[in-house]
Amino acid sequence: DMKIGITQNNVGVDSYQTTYEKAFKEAAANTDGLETVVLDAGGDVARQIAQLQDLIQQKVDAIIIWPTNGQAVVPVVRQAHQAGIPVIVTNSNIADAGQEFIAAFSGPNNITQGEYSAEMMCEALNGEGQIVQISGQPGYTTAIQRQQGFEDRLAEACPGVKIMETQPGDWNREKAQRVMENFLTKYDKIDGVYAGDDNMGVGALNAAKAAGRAGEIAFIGATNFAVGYEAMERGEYYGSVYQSPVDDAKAALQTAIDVINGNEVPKLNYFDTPKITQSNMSEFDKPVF
Amino acid sequence: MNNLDSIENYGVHAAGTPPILSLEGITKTFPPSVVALDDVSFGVHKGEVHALLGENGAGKSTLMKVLAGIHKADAGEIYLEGRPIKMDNPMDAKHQGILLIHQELSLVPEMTVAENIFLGYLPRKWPNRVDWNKLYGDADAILKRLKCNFSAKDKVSRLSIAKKHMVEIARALVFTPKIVVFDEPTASLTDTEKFVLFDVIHDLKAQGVAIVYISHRMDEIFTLSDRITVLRDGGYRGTVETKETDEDEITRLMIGRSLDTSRNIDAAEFGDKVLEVKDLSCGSLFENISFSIRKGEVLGMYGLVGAGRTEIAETLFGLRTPTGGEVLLEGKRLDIKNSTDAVKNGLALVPENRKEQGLVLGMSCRDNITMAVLQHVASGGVLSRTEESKIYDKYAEELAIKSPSGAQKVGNLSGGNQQKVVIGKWLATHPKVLILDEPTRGIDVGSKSEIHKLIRQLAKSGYAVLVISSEMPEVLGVSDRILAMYNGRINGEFLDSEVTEDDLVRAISFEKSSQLQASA
Amino acid sequence: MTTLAHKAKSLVIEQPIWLFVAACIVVFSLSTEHFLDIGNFKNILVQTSTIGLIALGLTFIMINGNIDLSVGAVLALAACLAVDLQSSLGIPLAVAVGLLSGVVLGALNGMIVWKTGVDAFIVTLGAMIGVRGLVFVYTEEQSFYASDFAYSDFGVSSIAGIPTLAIMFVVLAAIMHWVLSRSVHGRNTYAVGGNRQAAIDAGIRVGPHMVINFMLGGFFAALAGITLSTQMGAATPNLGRDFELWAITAIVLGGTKLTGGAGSIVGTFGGVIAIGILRNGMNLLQVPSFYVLVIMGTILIAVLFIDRQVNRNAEQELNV
Amino acid sequence: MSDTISEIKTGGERSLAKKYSQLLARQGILVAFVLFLVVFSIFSDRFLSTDNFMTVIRQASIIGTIAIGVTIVVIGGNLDLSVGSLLSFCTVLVVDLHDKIGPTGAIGLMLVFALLIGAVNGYLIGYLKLNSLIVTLGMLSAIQGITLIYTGGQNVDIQNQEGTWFAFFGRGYLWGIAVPVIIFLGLALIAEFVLKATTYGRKVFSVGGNPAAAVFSGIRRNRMVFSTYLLSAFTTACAAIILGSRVMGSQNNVGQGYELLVLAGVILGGTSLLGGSGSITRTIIGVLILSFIQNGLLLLGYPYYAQWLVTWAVIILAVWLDIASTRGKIFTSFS
Ligand SMILES: Nc1ncnc2c1ncn2[C@@H]1O[C@H](COP(=O)(O)OP(=O)(O)OP(=O)(O)O)[C@@H](O)[C@H]1O
Ligand SMILES: Nc1ncnc2c1ncn2[C@@H]1O[C@H](COP(=O)(O)OP(=O)(O)OP(=O)(O)O)[C@@H](O)[C@H]1O
Ligand SMILES: [Mg+2]
Ligand SMILES: [Mg+2]
Repeated sequence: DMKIGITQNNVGVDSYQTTYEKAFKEAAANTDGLETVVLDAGGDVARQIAQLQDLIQQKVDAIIIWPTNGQAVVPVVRQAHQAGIPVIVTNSNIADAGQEFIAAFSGPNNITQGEYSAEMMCEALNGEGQIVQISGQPGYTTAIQRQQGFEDRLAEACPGVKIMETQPGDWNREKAQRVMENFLTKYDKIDGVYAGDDNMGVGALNAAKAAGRAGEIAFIGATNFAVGYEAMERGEYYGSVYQSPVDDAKAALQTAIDVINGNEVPKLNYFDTPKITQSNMSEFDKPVF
Repeated sequence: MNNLDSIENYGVHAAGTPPILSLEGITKTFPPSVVALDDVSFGVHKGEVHALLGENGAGKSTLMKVLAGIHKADAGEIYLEGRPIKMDNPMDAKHQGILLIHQELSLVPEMTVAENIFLGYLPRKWPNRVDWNKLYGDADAILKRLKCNFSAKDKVSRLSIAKKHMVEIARALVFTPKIVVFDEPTASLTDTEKFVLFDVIHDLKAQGVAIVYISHRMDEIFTLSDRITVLRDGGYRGTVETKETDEDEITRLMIGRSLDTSRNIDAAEFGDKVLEVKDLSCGSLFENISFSIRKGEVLGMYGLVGAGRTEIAETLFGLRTPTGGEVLLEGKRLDIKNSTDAVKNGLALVPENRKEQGLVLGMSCRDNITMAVLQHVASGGVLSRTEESKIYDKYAEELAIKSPSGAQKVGNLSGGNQQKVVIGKWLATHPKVLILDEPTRGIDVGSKSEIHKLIRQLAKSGYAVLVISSEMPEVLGVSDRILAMYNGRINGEFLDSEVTEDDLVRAISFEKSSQLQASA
Repeated sequence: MTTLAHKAKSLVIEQPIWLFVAACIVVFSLSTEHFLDIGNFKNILVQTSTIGLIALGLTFIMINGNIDLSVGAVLALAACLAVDLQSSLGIPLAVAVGLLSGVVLGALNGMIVWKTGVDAFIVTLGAMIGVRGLVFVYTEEQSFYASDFAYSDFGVSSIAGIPTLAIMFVVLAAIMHWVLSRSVHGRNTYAVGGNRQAAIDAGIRVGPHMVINFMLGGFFAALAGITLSTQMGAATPNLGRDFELWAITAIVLGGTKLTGGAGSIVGTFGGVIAIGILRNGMNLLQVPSFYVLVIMGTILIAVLFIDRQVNRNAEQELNV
Repeated sequence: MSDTISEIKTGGERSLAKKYSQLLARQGILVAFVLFLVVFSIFSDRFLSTDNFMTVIRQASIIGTIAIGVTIVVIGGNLDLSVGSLLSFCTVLVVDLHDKIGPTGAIGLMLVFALLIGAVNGYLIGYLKLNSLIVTLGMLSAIQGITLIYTGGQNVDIQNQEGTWFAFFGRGYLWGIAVPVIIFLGLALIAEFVLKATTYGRKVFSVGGNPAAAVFSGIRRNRMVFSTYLLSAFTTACAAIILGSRVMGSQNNVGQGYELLVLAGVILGGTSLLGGSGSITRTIIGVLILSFIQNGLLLLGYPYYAQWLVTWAVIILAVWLDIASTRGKIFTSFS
């Protein structure tokens, strides 16, 4: 019998995490001889640390962590490691300092995702133009990595596209809509918008449509949501990065089981997160979230 | 006034020796424009009890707060033993040996009696530790001297109001101060405690302490004081030797005219019973209260503080749930669950604490007066300014409320006028029964006699009136009939025309009177 | 014997929270296997120490009749300073700077409350927003991490088998309890909160007194930030969001009145432990996080209600 | 004699200073507001345009609409911190129900639930007399949990965004003015009228100014307090309709933190947290100031967190000014 504990970042803040949790529980239920402890940190680092300590205390066989912050959980991951419990990091990786204490990472590569978005932007604008960026919640790893991947790749692949300004949208569609409204007032010419996820991207799209300027702007997001997929269908949204929370959850669970069973697993298990644009979207199912 | 007279008399030179303390030319303004004190001078001698008198708002408390370092005067000097002193805060005053016993309770409810007595200078041990043994030892000694029957370790919040005032008074005995100011110390004391206080004052006086004594009660002033200084409208009006003056002169100094003190009770024609109370009880607060009031009658309810009179009024008014008995209004049984029902049924209660229960101090006089009749000054829920003003104007005139306008904040009026606003609020409801609880507490002689006249007029015009009071002259002055309360029960009923002061005193204090006899 | 029973009774009446703690312990120990482990209690103490430390200082401020909503932001600032500066200043000095920042911000809040007369709720609501702004200005949205594991080793260290942070929390709670109940400053804290005007009239220097308590509050918030960052070996600008609400909740559960003048460290300790046990127990029971929110909210209101029922004096009360 | 003379004398000297200080006291917030607009328009050419102003006011309308209800609660002497969670709940509910039972039913049902929650607040605070800060804090958490339980944590969306008249509330225009602005200002107008000119409003002020005196005058305190929470739930529900229609979707935490922004606006408007005073007009100005600070700083190119620092200073200065002018002194006098 195996017992696996998982502490997630912030279930309920968006559909991705919720769908992930559902998929994880489903997958766990379908595995014989597996007991799980499913916890949620509610976005609070301190609470996540407490939950890890509780899991260590319960002497589970493996811990899966979706870090609220890649740096702040390192010491407690180290604690688990020292207690002899293997730790699998899911979705977004922890800081380099913690790498020696984890058994494996499983999840998307957020830096690559940012790079993909940069490439799509470049393509959409033919290498020329000025854009704005709406980033995720400040201080969160996913947000930071996507922004970093996007900016670095854009500068390298597409020096003709300028980021005029970056403001956070806090993963919140309404906030992103407000931010975009202000951008629209401030800049007469906006050629593209990069949003840290589709939820915020659609918020920006809403604002541009209301201002009657949606036609002249290319919208590119990440983590393709159903709303983003539909907007693409309508031809209003250029592209995004397809990332399935179901794949994410299953990969994490499988990695954990492999680690417990003593199977060899690579340290970094990236699952595939392809670009999705209006031209290739028929190859993908509409996201369920 | 005759200024020359005052200046000669203001006390610095009067007794030959220089006063231990003198205040000269004190002026104090409160923003935006209240001139509370205007060029007031005043002096006290060692071993003297100096009474300070004046109407409400005359500036007595303010002057004493300047003396105690609580307020800073805009102009003027304070001399202690001939030297000018500077005080920036209450601690400075205490270091100089000046102590103020406040008019309003200045206690911390959740702390013990001892901690309250020593508030601001708890005895300490290294490092910053409270020396509990010394604290409670000293406090017990003081309480013993005050003949208090509660412990220094009791929480103040559990004490009765009179005992709380004794705690306040106990502060005077912590050190032997040079000057003690008592600001209306007896307003809430029972006779027993009052006499203890007088003993303390005599002791202090014998030790050479200078005492300033503020009170609205003339009898106390004349038994205690050596000299009397009168303030009016923030100005100095004169100092007189107590032996050489009488109430009439003092009153004239205070309010600028003589008082008509005739009892002025008409041989009234009473109508039908309006209110009838049968066996009303409320837990341990009061039991089996029965009485009735007729149209045009003033029923006085006399007793010591804590006798349960306020609770009866509150119960009648639906603010407490009775545990037994019934109330009939014009022969019909009343079922009053809350104050809204009470107002609907034609009851009115002028509560004993006007600032806390009677008025919204931040609102205008007009808005306060219409507070209980909002539905009459509105159509479809929308208020009519003109209707409101009409009501305000009517009662402002009828009650002679002194206010610049209806828009004036009620908190800016003097105590007497505030009380009139509360009365006006209830007259506007055209009640059948008007209950007044301590209608003149803390109100000066002038306003007091106006309110008394008003009560008589109201009865004459057909109201049934219940007046609750702890002051014998008041009950005797306004009532047609008097109920004496003792410890939650009615202990006697008297017709005003037949009652003597002795009867009343005995009826409200069985045990008290036997104690007095024993100690005498 | 009777006095002991009497004391126990008065503890229950004055601080019904301990009754609640006892009830939680019984329920959780019957329903989950790991709850009664010694290790679990160590965990609970460590986990509650952050909110607990904040609550120690905040209790003084609240008994004073004030409130400090900025403690969460101050915690973040201190943590960020202590972690970021240790590479250049060394750990002790960086920690000192972090603590100092809390004390200074506390003094600032206190001075504003004293001198302007603006209500502490408003002053510290402003500071809560503004200090968080300071944190972001300072960090430029980045997280910092301690390159030296010695820093985070402190967070997981123990003395005689008991976690250092737990010991620290308990010892500081004991000291603050002593200060509040035995020292002149502590007694004056009640006086100022119970009747500010009386305290002023009695010559207590109410202004400086309140400033000192705000500084204490700032100090403890900063200390909580630092102990939290030793558990993380890192500091993030979002650290401590909502902590002020949890600390206030714990303090109120512990019987401190929002109007001031009443309260105790023992009660606050009970409130903090109650929240800690509740969270821990629900983790062990795997209560879904959505339900945890509902349960915590309901319990907060329920305890307030029970406290009122226990402490009210029906006879003295008017039907208002 | 002498006292009247001295009164006149001091009165004369003070009258000019008094006039100014009173003007500043009454209109200080307005002065500050105008000052802000002037400074921002000097430094940013984009700021002073009809478009920008309309954008800012439209953005402010959600917070502003909630602030109307909260102002009434605060005048009644209480606090409401649950509005942020309630906004999330209502938005999620109305958006989710839209596709299931149509816009009319969705709005109706959502209003019923919002008022139900308002009634719970009102019952606990008005009738059981529990402390409003703690009760609404508990409700903040509980409502958030209920929202999450309802959706299971999923975002909710409206599928047919173009074809529903529900879009009118958040995206429509009437007489060239954005509908959210009309809703916001319309509700404000009504609320100001109700507060200032009706018996209901007068009772709210009395209850907030002195609960005991109100009760002693036959006003039902518990009922009044109860009703103020119904009103704040109602305006929050209106804000949710605007928000849901504007975004055509909702996350479970969309209202997180709104309670503090709303409270900041109310405080900035000079409504005393002690109850018994305040006005909707000033709350609107307070909310607009916060919005213009945010917008102005953003146009000037400052990072978004700069607005937090400015907000800090503005809140304290505004309230200080207010207090100082009624006190007649800049600093308190106790030591
Ligand atoms: N803190 C204050 N702010 C503004 N006005 C004040 C203040 N304190 C007193 N006043 C005003 O100063 C005047 C004098 O008040 P004071 O309390 O000294 O009167 P008093 O003679 O003690 O009256 P009473 O017999 O009612 O106690 C009054 O008009 C009062 O309203
Ligand atoms: N312990 C106390 N602390 C503060 N105020 C008190 C206390 N006890 C009574 N009072 C106040 O003193 C006044 C009268 O006291 P209490 O209510 O005990 O007497 P009562 O039954 O109203 O007596 P009375 O017959 O004088 O009306 C009321 O204003 C009451 O609120
Ligand atoms: Mg006085
Ligand atoms: Mg009474």
